[in-house]
Amino acid sequence: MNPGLLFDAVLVTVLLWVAWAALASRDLFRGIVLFIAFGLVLSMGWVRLGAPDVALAEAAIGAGIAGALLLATWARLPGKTEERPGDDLEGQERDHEQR
Amino acid sequence: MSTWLAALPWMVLAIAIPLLGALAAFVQPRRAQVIGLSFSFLTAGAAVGVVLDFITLGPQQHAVGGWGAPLGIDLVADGLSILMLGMSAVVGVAVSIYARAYFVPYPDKAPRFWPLWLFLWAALNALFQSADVFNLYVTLELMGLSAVALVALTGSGPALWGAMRYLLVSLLGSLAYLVGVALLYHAYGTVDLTLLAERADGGLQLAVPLGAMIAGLLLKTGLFPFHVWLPPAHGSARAPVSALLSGLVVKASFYLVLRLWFTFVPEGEGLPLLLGCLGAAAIFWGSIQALRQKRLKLLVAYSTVAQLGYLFIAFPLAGLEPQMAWSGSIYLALSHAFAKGAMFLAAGAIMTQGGHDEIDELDLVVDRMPLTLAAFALAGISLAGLPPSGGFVGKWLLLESAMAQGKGIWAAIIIVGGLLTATYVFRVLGFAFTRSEHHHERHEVPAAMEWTALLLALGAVLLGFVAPWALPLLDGVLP
Amino acid sequence: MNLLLLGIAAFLLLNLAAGLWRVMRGPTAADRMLAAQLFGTTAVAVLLLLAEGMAQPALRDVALVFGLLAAVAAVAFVQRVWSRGGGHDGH
Amino acid sequence: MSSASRPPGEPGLLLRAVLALLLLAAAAGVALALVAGQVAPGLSGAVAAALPDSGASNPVTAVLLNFRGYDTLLEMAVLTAAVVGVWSLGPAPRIRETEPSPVLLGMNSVLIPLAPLICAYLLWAGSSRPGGAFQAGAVLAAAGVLFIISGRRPAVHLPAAPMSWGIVAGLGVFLAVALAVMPGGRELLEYPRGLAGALILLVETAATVSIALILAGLFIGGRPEDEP
Repeated sequence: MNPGLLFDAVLVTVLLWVAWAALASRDLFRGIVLFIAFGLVLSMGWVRLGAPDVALAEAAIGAGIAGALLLATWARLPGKTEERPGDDLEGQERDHEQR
Repeated sequence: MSTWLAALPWMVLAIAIPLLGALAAFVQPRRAQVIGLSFSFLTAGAAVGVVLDFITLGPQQHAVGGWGAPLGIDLVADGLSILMLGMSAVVGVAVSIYARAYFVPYPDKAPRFWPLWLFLWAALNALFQSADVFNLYVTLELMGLSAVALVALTGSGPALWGAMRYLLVSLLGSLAYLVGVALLYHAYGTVDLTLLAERADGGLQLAVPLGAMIAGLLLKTGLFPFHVWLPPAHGSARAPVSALLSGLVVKASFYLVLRLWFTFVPEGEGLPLLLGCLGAAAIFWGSIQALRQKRLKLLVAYSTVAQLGYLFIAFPLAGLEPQMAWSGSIYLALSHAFAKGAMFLAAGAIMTQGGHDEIDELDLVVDRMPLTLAAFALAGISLAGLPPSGGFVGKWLLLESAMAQGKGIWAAIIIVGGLLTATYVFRVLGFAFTRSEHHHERHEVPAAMEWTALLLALGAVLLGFVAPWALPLLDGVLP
Repeated sequence: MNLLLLGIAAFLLLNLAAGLWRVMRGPTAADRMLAAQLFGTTAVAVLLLLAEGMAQPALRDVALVFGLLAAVAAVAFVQRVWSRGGGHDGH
Repeated sequence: MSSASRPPGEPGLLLRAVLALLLLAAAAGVALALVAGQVAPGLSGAVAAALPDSGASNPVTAVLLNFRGYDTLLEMAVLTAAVVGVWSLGPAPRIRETEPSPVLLGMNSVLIPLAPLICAYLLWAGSSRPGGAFQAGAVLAAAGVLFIISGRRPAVHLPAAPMSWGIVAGLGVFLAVALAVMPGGRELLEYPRGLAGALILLVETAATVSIALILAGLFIGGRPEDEP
C-alpha cells in the first residue's frame, strides 16, 4: 500500500474526528484544547496538500496566538472563579442530571 | 478641467484616498474629525473624477500591477459601477458632514468612527470597481468587518449583541461566497469576471458556485427571510452609521448579486421566481413590522427590509423586458440609498433633540425641527414611490415592465407595498404633529445635522428629474 | 526509505489520536492541556519525518515554529487559567 | 434530550434538523460540482512563466506581493480595521498577572530573544522558499503574547502613539509604494523592473512589524489607556 495514502487516510480521519469533537464538546475548555489539537493536525494537512506556506502560517497562528487567545478568553468568562479549573465537568453534568 | 487633473488615475485614487485617510485619522485621534471630513471630500472628489472619466471617455479599465487578467487583477468602471460610486459619494459626503456635528458630544467615539468609516468607504469603492471574484471577496471582508465595528461603536448591550449577530451572519455569507469562488477557479482556472463569462458553460459546474455565492450575498443583503440580523444592527447603531449601513452597505452586496447575474445570465425560471417571491414577502413582512414598531429607528430599519424586497421584484420581470426591469431595480436602489440615508439622519437629529425615539412621544417635533421633519417627509415620498421622486421612477419602470408582460400580480404587489410604505411614513408624521402627554427635555441640534438630512432627501426627490440622463449610463451593462 | 519514514509518521499520528482520549477524558484541565502539549511534540516529529520523506526541507521551518511556539499556549494556561481558578489552594 | 432541559438560546430539534439537512445538501452540491466536469488548469503555468520578472523566486510570495499584491494590500486594510474595531470597544482590560515562576522567567529569557531571530529568518526566506511577512509577524506576535502573559510587562501601558504608528506602517508603506511607482505611466503596484525585489522586501518588512503589533494588539483586547 502506498505509504503516503496510508498517512493521508489516518490524517483525514483524525482531522475530521477532532473537528467534530471540538464542535460537539459541551465542556468549553475541552473544546478549546481540541481546537488547539485541530490546528496542529490541520497544519500537517496543509503540508500533505503541498502548501508549506499555509502550514507555516497555521503553525504560527494556531500554536502561538489562537490557543493563548482562547485560553485567556475562557479564563475571563463569568462564573469561572468559583469552579476549580479542570474539575470533572462530565461528573458534574452527571450529578446535575441525576438531580 | 486642466489636463493634469484629467490625467490622474481617479479609479485608483477613489480607493487609495479613503485608505490613507483612515490611517491618518487613526494615528491622529485628536484631529480625527478634521482629517476625516477632509478625506471624505477628497474621496468624493475622486469618485466624481471616475464618473467624469466615464462620461468623457467611456468605460475605464486599470490592470493593477500591469499584469492583466488572469494573472493580475483588473479594475473596471462601467455604467453600473459609476452609478454606485456616485451614490456612495453623495451619501458619504452628507453623512460625513452630519457625523462631524453629531460626534462633537462624543469625543471618545469620533476617533474610532472616522477610520472605520473611511475603511468602509474604501471597501465600497474597491468593490464597485473590481472585476475579479476573489478580489471582490477581499472587499466584502473589509466592508463587513468595518461595518460590524461601526455598529459596535455604540457600546451599549443591545448594539454589541446586534453587532455580534451581524458579524456572524457577515462571516457566514462571506464563507459561502468564498466556496463559490474556489469552485469557479477549480472549474474554469480563472477568477476574472470577463474571462469567467467567456469560459462558463453552464451545468452543475456553474450552478453550484453561483448558487453558493448568491446565497451568501443574499444573507449579507438581508433579503427575507435572511433579514433577522438587519433590524437589530441597523436600529441600534449610531445614526450616521445606520444611514451608511441601510443606504450603502446592503446595496453593495445587492450590486454584486446583479454583477454576477449579468455576467453569467443564469437560465431557467425557477430562481428568478423564487427571488421575486422572497422580495414580495420582504415587502409585506417588513412593512407590517415597520407599522408595529414603537421606536423610530427600528421602524426605519424594518422599512429597509421592505424596500430591499422591491429590488428583487426585477428578477421575475426581467424575462421579456430586461432593460426596463433592471433599470427600475437599480434606480430604486439608488433612490433608496438617498432616502433611507436621509431618514436615518433625520431620526438621529430627532433623537439628539428629544433624547429618545419613541414614535408616539414625538411631541410636536414639527414646531422645533421643521427642516428635519421636511427631510423625513420628502424621504418618505421617495420611499412610497410618489412622483416626481427617484423612487417613483424606479417603481414606475418595474410597474410598466410588469404590465407590459401581463404579470398583474407583481404590479399589485408593487402598488400595495407603496401604500403600506405611505402608511408607516404618515404614522410618524402624524405623531410629529400632535402634542404628547409627557414632557421631554430638549437639546440643541446642530444646524448641520438638519440640513444634511434635508439635502439628501431633496436629492432622493431630484433623482426623479435626472433619470433621463442617469438611466442611459446603464447601456451596455444590462443583459 | 520513503515508505519507512511515512509509515513511522502515520504511526506517530495514530499515537496522537490515542492521546486525544486523554483530552476527552480529562479529568482535570491540566490533563487535557498536557495531552495537547504532547501533540505539539508529536507534530514536530511528524513534520521532520515528512520533510525527509517528501523531500521538502521547508517543512523543517514549520517544525521549528511549532517547537518555538508550543510554549505559548502552555504559559497562557498556567498564567491565566490554572493559577486563577484556585487550582492549587482553592478558596 | 427533551427540549425543556436544553439551555436557553440553543436551537430546537426541528431547526437543528433543517440546518443539518441544508448543510448536507450544500456539501453534496459542492462534492457534485467538484466531481462533475473537467478540472481547468490553474494559473501555476502563468505564474511560473512570469516568475523571473516578479522580484521573488518563491511563487507564493510572487503571487501575494506582486501578481495579486492588490489583494494583499486590501487584506492589510482588513487587519488594520480589525484593530481599529477592537480599540473602539474600550480600553484594554486590566488583568493582574500572576507573579511568574522562576522557571517561566528562565524559559522566556531563551524563547523571547529567539523569536525575533526566527522572525527575521522567515521574512528573509520568504523571497525564495516558504515564509514571508505573515508568518514572520505571527511568530513575533507570539513572542509578544508570551511577554504579556508572563506578568513582567507594562504592555497595556505602552504609549498609544508608537503602537498606532507601528500598526499603520504595513498598510501605509504598501500603499505608498503602490502609488509611488505610478508616475511614468505605470499602473498601481507595477514595480519598476529591477527594483521589484527590493520593494517587495521593504513592503514585507513593514508588514511584518504591523502584523506582529496587530496580532498582539488583538490579544491585548482594547486600546492603550492614554488613547482618547
